[in-house]
Amino acid sequence: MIADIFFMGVALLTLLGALLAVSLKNVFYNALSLILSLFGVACLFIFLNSEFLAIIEIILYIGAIAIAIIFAIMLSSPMIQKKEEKPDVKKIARSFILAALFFWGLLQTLRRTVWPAANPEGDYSLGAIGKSLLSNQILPFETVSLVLLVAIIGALMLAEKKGTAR
Amino acid sequence: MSPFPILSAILLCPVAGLILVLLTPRKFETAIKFLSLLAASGTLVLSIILCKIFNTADPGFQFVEHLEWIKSYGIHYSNAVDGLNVSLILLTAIVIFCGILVSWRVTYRVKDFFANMLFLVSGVFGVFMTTNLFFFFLFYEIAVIPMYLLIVIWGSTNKQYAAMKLTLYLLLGSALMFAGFLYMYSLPEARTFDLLTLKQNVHFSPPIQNILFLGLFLGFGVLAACFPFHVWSPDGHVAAPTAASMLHAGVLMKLGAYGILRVAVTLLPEGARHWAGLIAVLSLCNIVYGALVATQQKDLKYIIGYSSVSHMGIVLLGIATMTTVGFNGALFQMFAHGIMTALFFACVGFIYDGCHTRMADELGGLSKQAPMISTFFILAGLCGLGLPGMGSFVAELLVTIAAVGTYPMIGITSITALLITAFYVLTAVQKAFYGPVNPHHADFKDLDWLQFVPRAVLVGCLIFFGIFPSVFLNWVSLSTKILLGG
Amino acid sequence: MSQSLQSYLVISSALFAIGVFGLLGRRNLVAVLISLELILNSASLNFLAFNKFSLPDKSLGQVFVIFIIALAAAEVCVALSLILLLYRKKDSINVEDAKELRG
Amino acid sequence: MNLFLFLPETVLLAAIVILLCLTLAKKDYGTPVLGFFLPALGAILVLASFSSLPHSGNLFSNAYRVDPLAQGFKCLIALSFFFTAILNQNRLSIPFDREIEYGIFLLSATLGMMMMTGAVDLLALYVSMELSSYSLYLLASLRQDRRSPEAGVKYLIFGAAASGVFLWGASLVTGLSGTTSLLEISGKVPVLIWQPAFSLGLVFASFAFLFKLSGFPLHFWAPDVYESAPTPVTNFIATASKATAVAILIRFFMLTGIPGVFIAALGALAFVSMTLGNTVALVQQDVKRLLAYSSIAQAGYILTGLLAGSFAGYSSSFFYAFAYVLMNTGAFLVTSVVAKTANHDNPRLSDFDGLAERSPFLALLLLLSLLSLAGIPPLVGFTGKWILFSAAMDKGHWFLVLWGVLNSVVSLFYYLTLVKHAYLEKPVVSAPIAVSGGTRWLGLFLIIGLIALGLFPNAFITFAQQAILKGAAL
Amino acid sequence: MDLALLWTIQLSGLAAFLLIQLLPRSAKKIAPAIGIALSFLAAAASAKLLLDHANGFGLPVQFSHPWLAVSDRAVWPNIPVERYALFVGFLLDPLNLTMITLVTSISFFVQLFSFYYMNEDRSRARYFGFLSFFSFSMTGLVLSNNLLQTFLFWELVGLTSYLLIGFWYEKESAATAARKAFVVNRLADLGFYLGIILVLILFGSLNFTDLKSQALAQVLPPATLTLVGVLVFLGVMGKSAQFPFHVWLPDAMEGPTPVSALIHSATMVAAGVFLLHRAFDLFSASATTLLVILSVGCLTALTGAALATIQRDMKRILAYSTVSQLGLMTMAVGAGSSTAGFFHLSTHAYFKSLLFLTSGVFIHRFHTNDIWEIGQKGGKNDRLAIGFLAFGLLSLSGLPPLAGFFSKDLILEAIKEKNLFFYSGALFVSFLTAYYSFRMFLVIARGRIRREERPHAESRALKISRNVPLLCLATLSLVAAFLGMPSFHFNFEMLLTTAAILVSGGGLAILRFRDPEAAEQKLLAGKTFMQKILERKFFIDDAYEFLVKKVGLAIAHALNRFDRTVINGLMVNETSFSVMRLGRLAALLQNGALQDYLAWAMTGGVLILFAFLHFYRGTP
Repeated sequence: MIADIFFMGVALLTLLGALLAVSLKNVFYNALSLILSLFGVACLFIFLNSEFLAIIEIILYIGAIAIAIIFAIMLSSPMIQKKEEKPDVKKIARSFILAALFFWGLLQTLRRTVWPAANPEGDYSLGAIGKSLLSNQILPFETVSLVLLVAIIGALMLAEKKGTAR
Repeated sequence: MSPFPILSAILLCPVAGLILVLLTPRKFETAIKFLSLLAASGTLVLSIILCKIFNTADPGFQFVEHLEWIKSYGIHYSNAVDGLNVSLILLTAIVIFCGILVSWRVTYRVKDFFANMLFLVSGVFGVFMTTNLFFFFLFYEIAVIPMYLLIVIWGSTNKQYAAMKLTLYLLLGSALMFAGFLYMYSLPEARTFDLLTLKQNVHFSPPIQNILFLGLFLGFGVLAACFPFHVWSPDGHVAAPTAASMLHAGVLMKLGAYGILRVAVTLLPEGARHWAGLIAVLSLCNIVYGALVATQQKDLKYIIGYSSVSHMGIVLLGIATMTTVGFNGALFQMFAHGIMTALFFACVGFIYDGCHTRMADELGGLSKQAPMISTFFILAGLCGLGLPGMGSFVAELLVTIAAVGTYPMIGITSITALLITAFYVLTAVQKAFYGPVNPHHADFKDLDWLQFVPRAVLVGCLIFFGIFPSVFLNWVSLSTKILLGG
Repeated sequence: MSQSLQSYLVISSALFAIGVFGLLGRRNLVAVLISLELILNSASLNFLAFNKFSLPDKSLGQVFVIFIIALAAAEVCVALSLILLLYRKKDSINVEDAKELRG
Repeated sequence: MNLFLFLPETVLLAAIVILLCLTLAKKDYGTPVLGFFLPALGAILVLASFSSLPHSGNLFSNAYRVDPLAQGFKCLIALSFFFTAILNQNRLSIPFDREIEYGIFLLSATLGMMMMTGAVDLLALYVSMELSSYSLYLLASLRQDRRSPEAGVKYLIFGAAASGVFLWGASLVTGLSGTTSLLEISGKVPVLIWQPAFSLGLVFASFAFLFKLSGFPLHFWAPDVYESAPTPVTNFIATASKATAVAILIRFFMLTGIPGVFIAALGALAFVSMTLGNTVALVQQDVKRLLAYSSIAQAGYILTGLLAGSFAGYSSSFFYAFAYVLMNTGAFLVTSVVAKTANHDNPRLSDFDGLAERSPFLALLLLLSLLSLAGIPPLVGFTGKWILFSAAMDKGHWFLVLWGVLNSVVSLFYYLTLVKHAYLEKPVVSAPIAVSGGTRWLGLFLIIGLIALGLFPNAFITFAQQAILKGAAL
Repeated sequence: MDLALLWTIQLSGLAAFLLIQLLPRSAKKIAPAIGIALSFLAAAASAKLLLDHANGFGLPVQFSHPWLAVSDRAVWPNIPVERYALFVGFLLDPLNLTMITLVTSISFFVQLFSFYYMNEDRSRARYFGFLSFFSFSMTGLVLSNNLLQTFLFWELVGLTSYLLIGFWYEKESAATAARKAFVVNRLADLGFYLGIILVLILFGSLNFTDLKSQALAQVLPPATLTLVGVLVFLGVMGKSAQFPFHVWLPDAMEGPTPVSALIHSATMVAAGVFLLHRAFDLFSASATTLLVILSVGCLTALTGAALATIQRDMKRILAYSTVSQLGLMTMAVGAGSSTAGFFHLSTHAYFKSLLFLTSGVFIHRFHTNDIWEIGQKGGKNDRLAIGFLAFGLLSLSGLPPLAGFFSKDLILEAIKEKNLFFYSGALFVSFLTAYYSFRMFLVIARGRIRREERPHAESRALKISRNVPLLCLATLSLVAAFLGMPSFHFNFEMLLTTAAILVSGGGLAILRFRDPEAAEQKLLAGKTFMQKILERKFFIDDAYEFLVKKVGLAIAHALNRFDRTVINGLMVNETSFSVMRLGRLAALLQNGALQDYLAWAMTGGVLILFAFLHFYRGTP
């Protein structure tokens, strides 16, 4: 029961954070709200028996991604100084309607689906994850390293100021 | 399979010519011309041989050639002739032979020109001889694109517009064909594009016949310049260079009518009967409307262009009668009109080259300066107005007989075109060839012998088949009987 | 509202929808990027929810999410540098200022 | 493990490593890498792909499948890479000092695509898709002008959103089927298909692939990216990426089937793709943009074949993808030469003026490629379209077929407009265009390929059919 | 069998034509010799045939060869297939033996005369070629054994007529007249053509030997018979210049005069009447048809004669006179006596061609067609010509015992038996004929000579070629009456009537034109209402012009506009423009704004989602 209330709180926190992250005018606040939301997600991960993932979420997402975003915002200081102009009502209405419709559609789909009986028993351990990564999922595991490599080279290349056309 | 694949040989002549021309360096223009002429003569000789050895007593396909091509799709390279196409192969050979000779004076991008001509004519031959719908379509489109290039590069008078219109229009028509062919193939009992197999194995139910026939008719009708899809044709004729106009009006337009007979009527006889009335009405529009509009034209090529619309109406009317006489007449008209318009364009092209105008009003008195070319033009005009002794008289007679027998009112109304045609042909003749000599064109020179030959050949054909029509009818009549299930 | 599969799915749908809203509605490219992160998170949440409630192999969902997070990091990395580059060229990170390629 | 099963990928990995090492060197090896290394590697890659063609098997705990379908598409991607490597000779807007990076991204993108064709696991598929995507995002923003990052950002955000949708779909599919392996999912489809969430998952996942295929409504990035990217990159995106999309859609549809409602939806999307692509292309002046819209239209044609969902539909889509690579490369090859001659990497229609006089060979290549794109016989595009549409017709999609053919007529208008510029208009500069050896040989190869495959497609069609048959067998 | 002779007659013209065409340019001057020689050959051959016939050679002779099969059971299931073959062949019977003699002989004389007349023309070769081709076509027409072949040559003579009227094509008027002749004939021929087709479809045979009244009546209902008869008669009306198709004939005088003599008076225009006689059963099978023929003939005769009275142009007078005479012949046929009509045809042919050739002599010498001018330039000084003119005109006005008298007499008798109303019309025509004949003669012969032109010195050959034909034609027109007279019974009443009419008509002319100068002055001073109407040719040409220009060409113009604006503009161009516009519109989607793109994509996704939900609505 308490877990449920706590769960509801976390869920609300997540969604609130998400809402703030997309609706606050200041990008900096957006980033901070994102952290809030991600934190909520991490908590939810714990509810889902995936503590490792929760940690990764916090370290990687909050610790790296969100911070990178904040850094980016800070680095380019004019980016925050330049305030968004007046909110474009049409655009917001459009996105709201589309998002709402989409949400409603998803809910309907979920409602009409017969879900399998819950089966939470199993091996959630880090060991199992590691084993899986190095056996079944070796191909994605190797590939993702390449992706990261490409991303890093790319990011470096783009950030570098050189580059002259032939 | 006959020991010597004469049909493929006819087809391969221009193809071989094309390859040789492409391989010849650009600067050897005369060599290119002679190569093309050689290829054209080759097909002509082979076509004449084909007509000679064609067995008029056999109503079915002869000289059948068959080669697996894309087996899993029921696509074979198969050629054959019967009464429907033997004459058209001959027609194509004659027109390309004359076309090459007429183009002897081309000087701009000679190599490309002759390559395009040969490519075009390969497509036309292919359409006429194949019995597989895939190849029918393939060759058909092969014939369209060189026409675009011929018009756009060597053409005149609004050529870009006309070329684009012609190409898009023809391909629009072919789109309907394409869908129709694929639909036939998709039927479970069909699974082949082979015409004969389709005819034997597949019975299309009446509603399907009706819809399919309409689609195919519209597709082919565009090519046959059926009213109201005719406007591409006069514009195209006008813009095209001489030889292209000859091929275009002489042969290309016949592809449509041939397709109606070969594919639509053969496979969908019930559909044909269902829509025959509509076709008759449209063809009447073609005949009378085309002729009336022709009276208003100033440009000689436009006059001929609209007269082609009118004359193709006679072909369609013949088909619409759904009688052997009508079919015979339609086929005859296809042949006669092919030769006749080729002659027309050969003459107008020559005049345009010399006088740099085709406006009837701006010419005048050409008979005095250039009696030969005017004689040829007048002969073509006389054929156009259905003078007895010329091929198209017999054709029109047969069609009119059939039409008066089946659709009396339409048949009778269609006869008025003879009057209108006489009017505009003679008016054009009077303006361009009679009257005082126009000093602007004082240095216009008459035909030399090289230019005389192709036109004389065409006139010879017109008169020969006008006097001995049974030579032609012997070719076709058994096959047209079969077409009607006789 | 209890901890059932459905409630997780509803939460993640909501997260997805909020992400879509931001993706379509925000003009600041960084905010757009933030919205994209929300969408990816909603997918992660989905995976883990299924992981708990229905997947036989409890490591599968977790592994998948690890990859999602890793790739999200890569994505943010590339995206941020692109946004910075854009900022450098155009002096703006407003989506609506990036409208030169059109028509 | 049979080396041949992973040969092309190994070659690529090795090449990436070599290039990585080169980046560390002080000296700039850009020019030799692009001028010699990549074409040579392309040739090796093509050879490797073709030599591994007959092999089949499953790798990496059944996450990676090597079968004629995958191998065939790998050959296609290898060819496309090879073509792009040769096109590099005419590169114009790739910065001097980023040529090695360019090479790396090209290689990693190729690797990602190849892996996509073989991946039969949602996770592997996702990761390899991202590998190719990120590489392409970076390739697309290589250019150093004002607009380049804009294209990159658009491409990336669009792509990331598509991945989000894919992931959502994948999560639903995985959740309900309990596995990420497509092969296993395939067995469960008949039962699960009645679960809305499962079908929705499939729909979401395949919908996201439309992004790669640049089909409506996920095509919007294409014109902007095609325009802004350096021409060789555009060619690579237009050919390899699209071929991969076809491969993955074939794989996906073949293994999971297409939910009935999605067939109708795909039909509508194909309809709009064709119409939109062709009509908008009519009003384009920038040739690369024009080709982008043309590729959107082509996506519509391919979708028409795919949504037939039949053996014939898949095999003809395979054939058409091959044809598409050939003819599009032809068009881009000429575009790249023209761009180089005009010294401006966004050649406009008027830059093609008088091409026939300046280089009859290129004009011919352009003519044939464009006509093939328009589906004019006897070129390969025609044959491809014929069997593609005949497959759709078999399933009763007569309206789409008719519309498709009508659309190709419309498309002929802008193709012919380009042809007209090449053949009719007078050039501003009439100096002959120098065509480098590689370009010439590639052009010749393409011309022969376009005609030969158009006229004698039997062998290839048979191969495609075999590939589909074997690919469908679990 | 004398088919060889027939072939000779038939082909000599064609041979001459081809030979002349093949002559090298340097040898073109022998063209007249070829033409004359071969036409002589034809004339001789037909004379031989005539002699043979007189010696008991059995007629008719038929030769027939299938030409073209048009059988189709699908259309005409009830009629035996073999009947639907179209044939080519000869049918020689006494009727066309006469005609062929007439044609070949006149053709020969005219060719001979042309040598004189066209001596100075540089296109002589072309002229003789066409003339020979005309002989070929005309003999073909006459010898033909079926309607279709008749039609075939019918058109060919029309063609040669066109070519010869427009022989001096540099003259605008000649070219226009030629076109007018062809088109008007075409208009009439449409009926003929249709008639033939109807006969073929409904009756099954076109051979003259099959077209018998009884056979026709068995197969065809009376209304159809009338229709077919009238349709075929339409063709006759065109060729034989019957009202209202007569308008082309006076204009046809733009051609060289010998051509007018041969084609436009003696032979071709008579082909219609010949056909009426030839296929008389086709017309006589229906009384209505005959009545139509009679009325048309009467109207034609009256119109022609009335218009002839005011013409100044010598050839035009003769042309209208021809129209009027053709009307009389047609009347005869309409009255049921095709023999009388045909008889008049043969006599008329000789004296009218004589008249034309005579006028040719005048024109050649005085370079004018105007009778007053001829008179003033000394027309009466050419004694020989004046003599022939008088002879011809008297024959025309029916002075006994000249040829015209007998034939006209027969016609009048036939009409009188049939219908008194038309009889009075015919009498009035005779009156007018006498009037304009005398008028013409008087104006030429009594003109006060103002500026006399001396004749050129002419070579002997030229003189022969001028005088021999005239003489021979004059002789023949006398002889022909006696030779060809079908049956003559002396009718005193008729003689009296004719004489009275001749006297009154001639008298009136003498009264008014004894002094041509004064008459001209009077004419110039003021025109009566009647004269004005006559000068406007009863407004028939105006009506035609109105129909062609204000109706026909206006429709064509409207259709042309329709073609350009509606079909080409709206249907074709606008369609493509619309596609273009659609493209421009759709290009607006690609507005560069990333989020609009995303929104569209999302909209697509949402739509698919909803379609999806709709599809799965059944499941819980």
